[in-house]
Amino acid sequence: MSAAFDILLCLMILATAGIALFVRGAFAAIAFFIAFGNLLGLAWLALGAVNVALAEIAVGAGVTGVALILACSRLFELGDNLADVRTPLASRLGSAALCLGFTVMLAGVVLTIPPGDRLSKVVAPLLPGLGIENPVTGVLLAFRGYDTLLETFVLLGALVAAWSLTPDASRRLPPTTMVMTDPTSRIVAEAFTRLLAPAALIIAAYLVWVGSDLPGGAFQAGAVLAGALVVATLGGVVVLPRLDSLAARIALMVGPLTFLAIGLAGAALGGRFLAYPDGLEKTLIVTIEYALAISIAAGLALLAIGPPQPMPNNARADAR
Amino acid sequence: MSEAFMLAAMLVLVSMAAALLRAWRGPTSVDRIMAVQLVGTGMVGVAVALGAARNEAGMLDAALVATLLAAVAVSAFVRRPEGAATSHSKPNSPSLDR
Amino acid sequence: MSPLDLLVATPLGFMLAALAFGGQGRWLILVASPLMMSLAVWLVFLPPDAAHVVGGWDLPLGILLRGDGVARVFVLGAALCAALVGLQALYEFSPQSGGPSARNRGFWPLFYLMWAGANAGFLTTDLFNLYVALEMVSLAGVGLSALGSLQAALRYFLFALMGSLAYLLGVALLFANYGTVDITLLARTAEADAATLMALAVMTGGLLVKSALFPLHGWLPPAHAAAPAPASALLSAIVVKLGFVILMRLWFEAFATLAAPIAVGLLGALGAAAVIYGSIQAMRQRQLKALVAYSTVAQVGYLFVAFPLVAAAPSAAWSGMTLHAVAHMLAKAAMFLAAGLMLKAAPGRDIADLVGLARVMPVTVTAFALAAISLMGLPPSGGFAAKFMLLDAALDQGAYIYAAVLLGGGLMAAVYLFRPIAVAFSGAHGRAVALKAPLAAVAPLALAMCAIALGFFGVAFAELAAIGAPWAQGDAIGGVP
Amino acid sequence: MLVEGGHVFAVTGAVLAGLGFYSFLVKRHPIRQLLAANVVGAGVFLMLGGLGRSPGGADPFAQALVITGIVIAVALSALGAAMVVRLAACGDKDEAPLGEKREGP
Repeated sequence: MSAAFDILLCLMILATAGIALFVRGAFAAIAFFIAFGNLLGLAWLALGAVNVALAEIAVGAGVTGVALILACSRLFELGDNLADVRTPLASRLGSAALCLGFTVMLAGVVLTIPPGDRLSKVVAPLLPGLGIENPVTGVLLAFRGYDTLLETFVLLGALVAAWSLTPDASRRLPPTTMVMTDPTSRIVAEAFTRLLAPAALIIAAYLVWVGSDLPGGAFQAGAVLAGALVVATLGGVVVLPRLDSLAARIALMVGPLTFLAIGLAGAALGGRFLAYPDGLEKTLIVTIEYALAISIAAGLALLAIGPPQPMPNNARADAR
Repeated sequence: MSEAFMLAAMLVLVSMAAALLRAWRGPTSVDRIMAVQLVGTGMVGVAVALGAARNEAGMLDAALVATLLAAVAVSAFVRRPEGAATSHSKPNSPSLDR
Repeated sequence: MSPLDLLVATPLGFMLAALAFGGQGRWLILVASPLMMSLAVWLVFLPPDAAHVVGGWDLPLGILLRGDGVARVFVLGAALCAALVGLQALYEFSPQSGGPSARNRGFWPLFYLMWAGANAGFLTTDLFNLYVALEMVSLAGVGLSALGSLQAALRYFLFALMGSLAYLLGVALLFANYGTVDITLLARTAEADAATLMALAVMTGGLLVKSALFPLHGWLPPAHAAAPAPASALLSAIVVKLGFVILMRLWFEAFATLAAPIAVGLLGALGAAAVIYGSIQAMRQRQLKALVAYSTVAQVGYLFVAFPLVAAAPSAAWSGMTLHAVAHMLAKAAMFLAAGLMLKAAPGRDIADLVGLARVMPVTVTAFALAAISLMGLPPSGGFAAKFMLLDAALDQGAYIYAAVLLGGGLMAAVYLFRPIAVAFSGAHGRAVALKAPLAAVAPLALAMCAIALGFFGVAFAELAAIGAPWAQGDAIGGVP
Repeated sequence: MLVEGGHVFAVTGAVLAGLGFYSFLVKRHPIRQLLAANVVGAGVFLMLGGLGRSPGGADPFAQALVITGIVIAVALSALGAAMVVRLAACGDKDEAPLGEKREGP
């Protein structure tokens, strides 16, 4: 039964991906991309990787989907109808042959590798020393904390790069100019956000807290919070701060700064960079995770909503 | 018992496939949004069933998160830029069809 | 505390500080430049076996940082470039120089992010960590080139994205196959099975995009030509080199035993094609920065021409290859900075607009000419020493075609680089206007002089680059006993 | 046996990578290319996950790599989307590149 479930799930994943990639309409493509993300989340559950499933559901489908939808709406308003320019038949056939060969080879290669859990036997004996039980958190925050540290800076860098695209004039604007068209639906959105926000906050805090022992952690929690922030922003309940405002800077920097400072403190106290002193491992890991969750939430929300858009028809809206 | 939950998960998955078919056929954008929402709901169901089948509480957390975030995408779909001209689409109807 | 950690942690700290200080953050470079330079020098003088795992977590779980010869010379070269380019940017992105402040502010965090990412990449032996470092550098590179042309930046972004994904695909295959992503462990266990070969092929493909080897160079000329001068300098000096260093680590260390002569020969052939194609394109350009950008395409070619030479007999070609990479870093950074200054003074972007410029800004044009000397491979310069070592290795191995490419490439470089210099020195009545900032030419001049000076330290450089080199440890490369 | 050990997911991942790669080559609009890149990324991650599956559970190391990868992917996608929108808004012409700005007369 489980095998049949896996196969059906994989077929559905392939079908949604195919439609998302090749359907004509851009919005339909993104709709299917979101469904694809949901199904991927299920695939991770089926694989027993609940940590990844949480991240995929919240980040992959949620934040990426929102960023793409908003980009498409904005492009429509700018007169770009996302028309599909047909590449010449010969180049399509060539690409198809190339990619078919590549896929067959890759699939063949994948089948030569026996699936198996390679490192959990190495990870497991080290976890008691950290005082945590979730091996994924152990890998992310301790054994490969260096990767995670650098990755938080990638997130920050993407945000800076996105914001440095905006001309000075619209930098004064808050980062969203997207609202609901219909006043009634706006009331619904507001009420909904008031219900959602506290729930999201509680779930995020819970995910960080259980993250040291059960699936969860800073990224998942941050993504949940970001999702709530996005809904609240789109509903007009919250106005996200500008990137150069004090609030945004503090929220964005608290995570990377805490992580970096604790890493350097470990080195200064005679250990190694990013080594946790004996006995303090869990405390420090949870501290870093809470700080990271805040920064990730702020970063993902700002990225999903995008930098302020100077809309060409803003003037017309003012005149109305 | 776990087989029964697996069967349930499978059935929900099949219903999700039906929703996907609807999302593909359209014909209107509202159909598509609702169908994608149905896929999201189905995901919650499958996650719960899988969690029960495998006896893993973490999967319920995944279902919880999925429920919480189900509204994120749809609330982005129904958004228009502030002051947007409505020449491209009828008012109040998100333009999925293009 | 070890420079292996601090070389990454320090620029990250500066990135946060630059964000925190906003508009005033640009002055941080005055602290960052000397600090990073001293860290890089400290790295050079570490004991030869300097290496440690981050946080004390052993392989295969942890991440090994290692200061081998390659890391030392590239970190030092990158530090020199970034420190001087940063000082130049202090002028370029000052509020007085005009330009939107959002862009001026965006430069600094991305600059430090790139510096940290480059150092992280040079120092790590972990392939997944290299992926993260690669993304840091590419992201910063995209952000910086977007300060110039958004169109070119978007194209670069999409190229870079696919390159990273191909690389990541290889990392995934290797992890699934061996249960480790560490180069030193892979070097011991790697076998020539299907998964490994596929992984090596896709990773190489992805990294060739990142290092802009012909015919995957399409993103480079528009992005480099359109970006602000300090950004182009960093793109040519650092971004392209990181992809190359990872390729070196893959082909000569992790999979040294699998590097089949045919595959290495293919890279060499692509390199030779890049030298010829890039040089011809550079000759055809009318705009100065486009010429300099195509020169990068040609110069990257030399690095890959060296691949078969290193595979056949590493000791001589290895120092030539690394020296060429570092000399190009310095000379090209100098040239882009000088070109940026020249274009500010000239009435247009074309080479023809440079008429009479040598009279107006002699120091800047001198810097440009000195950098050109190193790029052409004229003595005495780093470029000359590098080309001499490579040529020596090629003739030794009887690889006459590569020797001809090396010589011909130098000749063509002389042709295309002489053109702007000749124009700048010609004509007494150009329409050029002198810049009000006489100190602005200091950074390009210093970089160009470093590139020249490198020629006098060829032997010392070769010894430094050979520290911990894979071929020096008794294992032969490329199946040569 | 093919079905038992996660190969199903790994092969699905491989096909996703191929599909995404093809779409990237034949679609010209940058938003569609962004979508394609995301699908390739998802395929790579799924390969990593599928090959890390064992009866006892999933490889924690592979899971951590995937989570890191997902966060990087979302950061880059959002940046890409912002760039596409900005490009459409200004047509790449509204502001002269900084490097070429001339000093006052």
